Amino acid sequence: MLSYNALLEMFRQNSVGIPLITRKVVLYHTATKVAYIPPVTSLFAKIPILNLIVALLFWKPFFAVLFAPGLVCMLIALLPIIWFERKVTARVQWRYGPLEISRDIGGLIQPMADGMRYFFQEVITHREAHRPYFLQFPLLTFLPVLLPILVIPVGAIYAINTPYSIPAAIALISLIPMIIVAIGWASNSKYAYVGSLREAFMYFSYEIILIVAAMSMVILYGSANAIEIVREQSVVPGVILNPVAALVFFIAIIMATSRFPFEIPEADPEVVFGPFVEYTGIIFGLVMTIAYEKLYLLCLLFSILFLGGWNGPFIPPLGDLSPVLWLFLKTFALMMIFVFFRTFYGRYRLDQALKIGWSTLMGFAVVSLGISLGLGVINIAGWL
Amino acid sequence: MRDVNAENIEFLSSGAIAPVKKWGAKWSLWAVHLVTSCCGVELAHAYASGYDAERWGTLNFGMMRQTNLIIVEGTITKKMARALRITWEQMPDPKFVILIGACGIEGGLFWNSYHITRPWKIVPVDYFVPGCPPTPEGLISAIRALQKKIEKGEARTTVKFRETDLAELLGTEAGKERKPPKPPLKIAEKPEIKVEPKEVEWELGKQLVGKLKERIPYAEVFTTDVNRIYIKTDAKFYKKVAKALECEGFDHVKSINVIDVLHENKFIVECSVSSYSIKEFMPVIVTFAAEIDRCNPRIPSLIDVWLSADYQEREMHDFFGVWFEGNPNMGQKFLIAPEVETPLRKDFKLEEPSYVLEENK
Amino acid sequence: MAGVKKIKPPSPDFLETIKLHLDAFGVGLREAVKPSRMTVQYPRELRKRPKGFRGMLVFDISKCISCFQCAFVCPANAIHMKKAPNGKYYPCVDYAKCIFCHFCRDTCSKGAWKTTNFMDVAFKSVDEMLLTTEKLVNGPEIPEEEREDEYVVEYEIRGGKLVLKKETSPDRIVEVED
Amino acid sequence: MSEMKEYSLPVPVKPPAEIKSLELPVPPGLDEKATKGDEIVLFVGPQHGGSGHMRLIVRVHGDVIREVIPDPGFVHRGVEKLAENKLYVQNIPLVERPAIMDCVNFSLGYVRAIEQALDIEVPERARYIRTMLAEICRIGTHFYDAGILSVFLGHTTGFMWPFALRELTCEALMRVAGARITASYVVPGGVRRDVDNSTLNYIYEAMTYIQRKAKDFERIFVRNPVTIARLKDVAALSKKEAIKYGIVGPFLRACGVEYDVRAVEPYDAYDELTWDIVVADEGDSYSRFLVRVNEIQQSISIINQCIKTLKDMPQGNIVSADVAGKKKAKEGEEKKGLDTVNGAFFRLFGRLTLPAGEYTTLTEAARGTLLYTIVSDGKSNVPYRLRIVTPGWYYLKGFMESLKGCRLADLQAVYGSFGYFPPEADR
Repeated sequence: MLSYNALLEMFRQNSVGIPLITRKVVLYHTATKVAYIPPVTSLFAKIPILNLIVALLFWKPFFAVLFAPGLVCMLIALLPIIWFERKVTARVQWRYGPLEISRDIGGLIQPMADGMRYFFQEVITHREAHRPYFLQFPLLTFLPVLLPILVIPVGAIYAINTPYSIPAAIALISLIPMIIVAIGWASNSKYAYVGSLREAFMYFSYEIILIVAAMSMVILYGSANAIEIVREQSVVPGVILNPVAALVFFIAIIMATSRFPFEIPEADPEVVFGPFVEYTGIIFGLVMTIAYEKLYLLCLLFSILFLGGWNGPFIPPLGDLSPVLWLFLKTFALMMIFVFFRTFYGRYRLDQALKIGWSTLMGFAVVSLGISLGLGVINIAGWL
Repeated sequence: MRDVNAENIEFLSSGAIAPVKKWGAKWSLWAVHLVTSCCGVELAHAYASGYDAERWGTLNFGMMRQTNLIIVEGTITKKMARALRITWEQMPDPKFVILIGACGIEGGLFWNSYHITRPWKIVPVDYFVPGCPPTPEGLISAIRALQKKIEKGEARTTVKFRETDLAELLGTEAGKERKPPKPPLKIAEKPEIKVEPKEVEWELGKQLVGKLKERIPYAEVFTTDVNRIYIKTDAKFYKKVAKALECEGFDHVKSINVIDVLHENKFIVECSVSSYSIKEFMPVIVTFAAEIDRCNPRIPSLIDVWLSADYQEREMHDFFGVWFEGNPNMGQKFLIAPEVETPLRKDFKLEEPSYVLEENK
Repeated sequence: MAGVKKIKPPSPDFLETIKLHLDAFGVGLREAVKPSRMTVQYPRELRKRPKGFRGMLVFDISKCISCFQCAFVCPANAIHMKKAPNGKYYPCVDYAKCIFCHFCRDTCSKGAWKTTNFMDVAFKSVDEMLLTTEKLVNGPEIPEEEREDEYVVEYEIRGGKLVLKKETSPDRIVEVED
Repeated sequence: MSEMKEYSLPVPVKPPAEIKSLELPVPPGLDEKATKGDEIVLFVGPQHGGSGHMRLIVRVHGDVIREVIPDPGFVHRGVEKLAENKLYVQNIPLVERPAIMDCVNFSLGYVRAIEQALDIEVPERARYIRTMLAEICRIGTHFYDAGILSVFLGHTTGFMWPFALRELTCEALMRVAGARITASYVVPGGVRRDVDNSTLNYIYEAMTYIQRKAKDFERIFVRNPVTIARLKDVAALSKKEAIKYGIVGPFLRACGVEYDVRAVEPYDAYDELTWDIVVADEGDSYSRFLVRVNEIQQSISIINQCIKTLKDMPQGNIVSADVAGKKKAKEGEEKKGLDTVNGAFFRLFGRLTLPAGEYTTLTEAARGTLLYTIVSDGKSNVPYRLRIVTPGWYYLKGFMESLKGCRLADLQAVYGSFGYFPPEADR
């Protein structure tokens, strides 16, 4: 039985260090007068229960899931990326995009207005739907979205440090399509049925190459632990070591997150948002963000595997948050590239996407595996 | 009918978080993709680069379940009316309707058509935009007006019209009484439907007419103009003529037409054919016509000669009730709503135009 | 004289396909960096209407001879004549039907019908759309508090480039033209 | 290997109720057969992200379309009947309405039928203005269709750019005729207004700009590998099939038939201008689209020739003297047409009456052959019967037949490649 103090001590032992808020900050400094702001966390240090909550929040495993790279970072990335997507598309299309809602910041809060509108709209469950599942599955999506965070570390912040973090993350991410297929089944409508079939087919087309590309990097670095992998890339990032794997992984992400040109399961003119056709209101808001959440997760993985993860100049005041910042910036930049594809691509057909996945990309994936094996041999022989 | 418009506004402006609700609804008017007619062109322009209605937070979206605005783009036909109502009912509350285009409001050009409805009697409408089609500016100003309505809770027409007192302007003393003149429409009681031969300078036509006369001696063949040949035949030879023309190289149907001659109690069924495969015949249109009884209008179908006749025959069946024997789809409504019967017959009367404003209006 | 031009759809091989991918990406990127925007930010900016634009009608009652021709020619039957106190008939326009073809304006031999550069109205009810002679004489007026316009924009193409020529917007938006 | 056999599970299924209640034009028993077999019956439209104002009843087997049954008429407004109750001149706006983006071509065909009946000779300037505007509308319609095709393929930029360029053609129409889209500009014997030189300059500049921007559009959409993959070899029709189904216009030319009404039966100024009929052999969706993209170039060339001729011509004389009732010109004196119709519109055209007979004209509208037949009884001042057959109605059969054997996702691609516009087909 853990005592209160032992629990508190356990949280404090393994807490996130951010000098900006856990150390004293010098505000005003002359030779005689020195003004400090006492650390914010120390305010609560003495108050029972509250100090436990604060300690829990800063406890690394909890912090990882809830703040970085978990839920909060995801939301911070999502709102601007949806706005950015609409803005950059509009820019390429010779127009402005969302603007008038807040002219000074270019309509940045437009996604929030849409969210508010969704929130207060009626939720319709149609007669044919499998009612309990129809409402449960959208909420269940948080499970496969947050589970991979457990094994994705950022610098020293991680929930579970495992030597199998990359395979585990990919395995957990691949739960998302199952939820989508289940959503399509629960909707019990023809278009939802066609849409979830498409989702299932797309899953087959990208999953193998995604795994092969990731594994080729694992072979190259000689470890499946994300922390090891990032350390290996301290000089040369993975994208230079094995560009083919990066390319394959990149395209697999497009397929996995149904971005253009592989936006096939939700194809609006063909199957009217496929699995999500019957959803209304805030539940639709939930299911529509699945693709963006998945994009965020896979971009995290891409940054870790190919872009040197959280490597970057250390910023002392941020402490443990400095790697978080670098990883977040890389991830966000990647997401911006992915959403840009909407501006100049249409969508492929399902059978074409399958063909691309199974022939061209599979070939590239095997080549990337070969490159990794070759580099690995050179590395072991000590020629590098 | 309950006032859904008022209920929507009431829902949005009630409760402690009313400002948030109103703000969300105001800046996120997503229009459902329900193209109903040709005003869709200007709707597309309003959302495209030229005007970019997306600036105002409105977006044209595919599916009814995720939207809160219907922009009715013009005509709602009797067939479309149910689709409009279903779409509206499937949309989650609170929802709004903007109606653009004269066709949707009072019918516009089609005010007395047999196939259109008044959409504002089917769904509750928030704003009406005139024009045929309205300009994209008109649509955007309706969206702006709707946003203001959500915010303030009351609808307001964007423009004011000041009334002038005519009595003051013109004086009340009655001058000479002006009687409304005779309306211009002049429709003959006993119309004369005839097609007469016309001699024209057209070498190919003379050859063709000669050839056809030889092939179908039972029919009357003559030219009516350059590139136009007319064949008068009988219903029992109708298909024979068609086969003969097919042998000559006429490979597709240009038009199948029925003329209703009410006072003579007959239908004239005409079929115009032309050719794509023979270059000289490309501009030539050969029309062959047969008269049939108006009470039991039956004529052989031509779909086994020219497949391109199929939909036109079904259309004529809808319009006139002519039964094309051999077409498998007879007896089924194709183009028009089930409740309309043979609208193009001359005894199917439309509402007459009026030129003087009635007092009750 | 018409000739014949035969075209052949492209069938790119692998390398060409990659080139085409990059080409499309290049155009997209160029526009993202330097967009050729052409949006008229209505209602902040108004689009300039050319002369003879077929907008809402204004009626000059002093010129009307009550000849009924405008009502007769109207294809939508939107013009009805209404008896005025002086015994003459004057037209009313039903904007619920009007298709803005301006056959009435071309018909009027006395020039009683005038056009404006304005037709962007949103009515809140169908009944309001019937403009009787009393309302037609004055034409539409935009309440000052509803106005959001700052500029009037005109499309102009100069040297192969589309320029949105901006002018400060006038005091009165609705301009009547003979 | 032995042939694969299909099995359907004996699951008790109930055919969906909507098939009966909607009174669809389907063969009886379609619902039972499909639900019990291995097929799904999908309703595409009228409220569907990828359909216009029509319903397509699609029988799908796996991902392959077995059959598509059209259910048109959602925008059927009874133009043919209404025309019998309106004056000849009142029908000009009416006949435009089926395809308002192609308004000049549509009114042109109708007006030419009247001119043919009354034997009116159109002044040269009016002929050139008509030709120029008809081609502007053709460009606008082709851009419209390209935009719809793009959005059906998910390419939103490909939708926005053509509509942005259409904004320029709308501006041109607005400067010439006064309305952005529905011009109602062509009248028997000429046109309603004259065009001044500054407008002509604008149109010339706009065409140059469109030509330049169309190149970008080509790079981002037309030659985009995704577009090529989606459209090439999809729903191909052979020349023989195309003729059998009676396809028209650019879609017929994409199948290798050199048929263009502007060439085989030239009207207005077309035989005085130099231009090419664009033809392709493949007959698939991509060539149907590419033919129209190339026609835009041809139209621009025609417009530029018209502008050149019009600038050299003196202003005025835009309505034929035949209409103005100046038939009896003095000997040796040239008949002078009218410079304007202002103030005399109803007097000139209001009570037109055609001699008894039947008058048929063909016009090459943007989407293909457009046929008007006016039957007149010689006494009424309304048509006794007006038969309109629009391009959409002609190629609907071919459109439906070409879909057989395509994949479900191809439905929208083929729809877009035909540029099917339901109001036009339904009238």
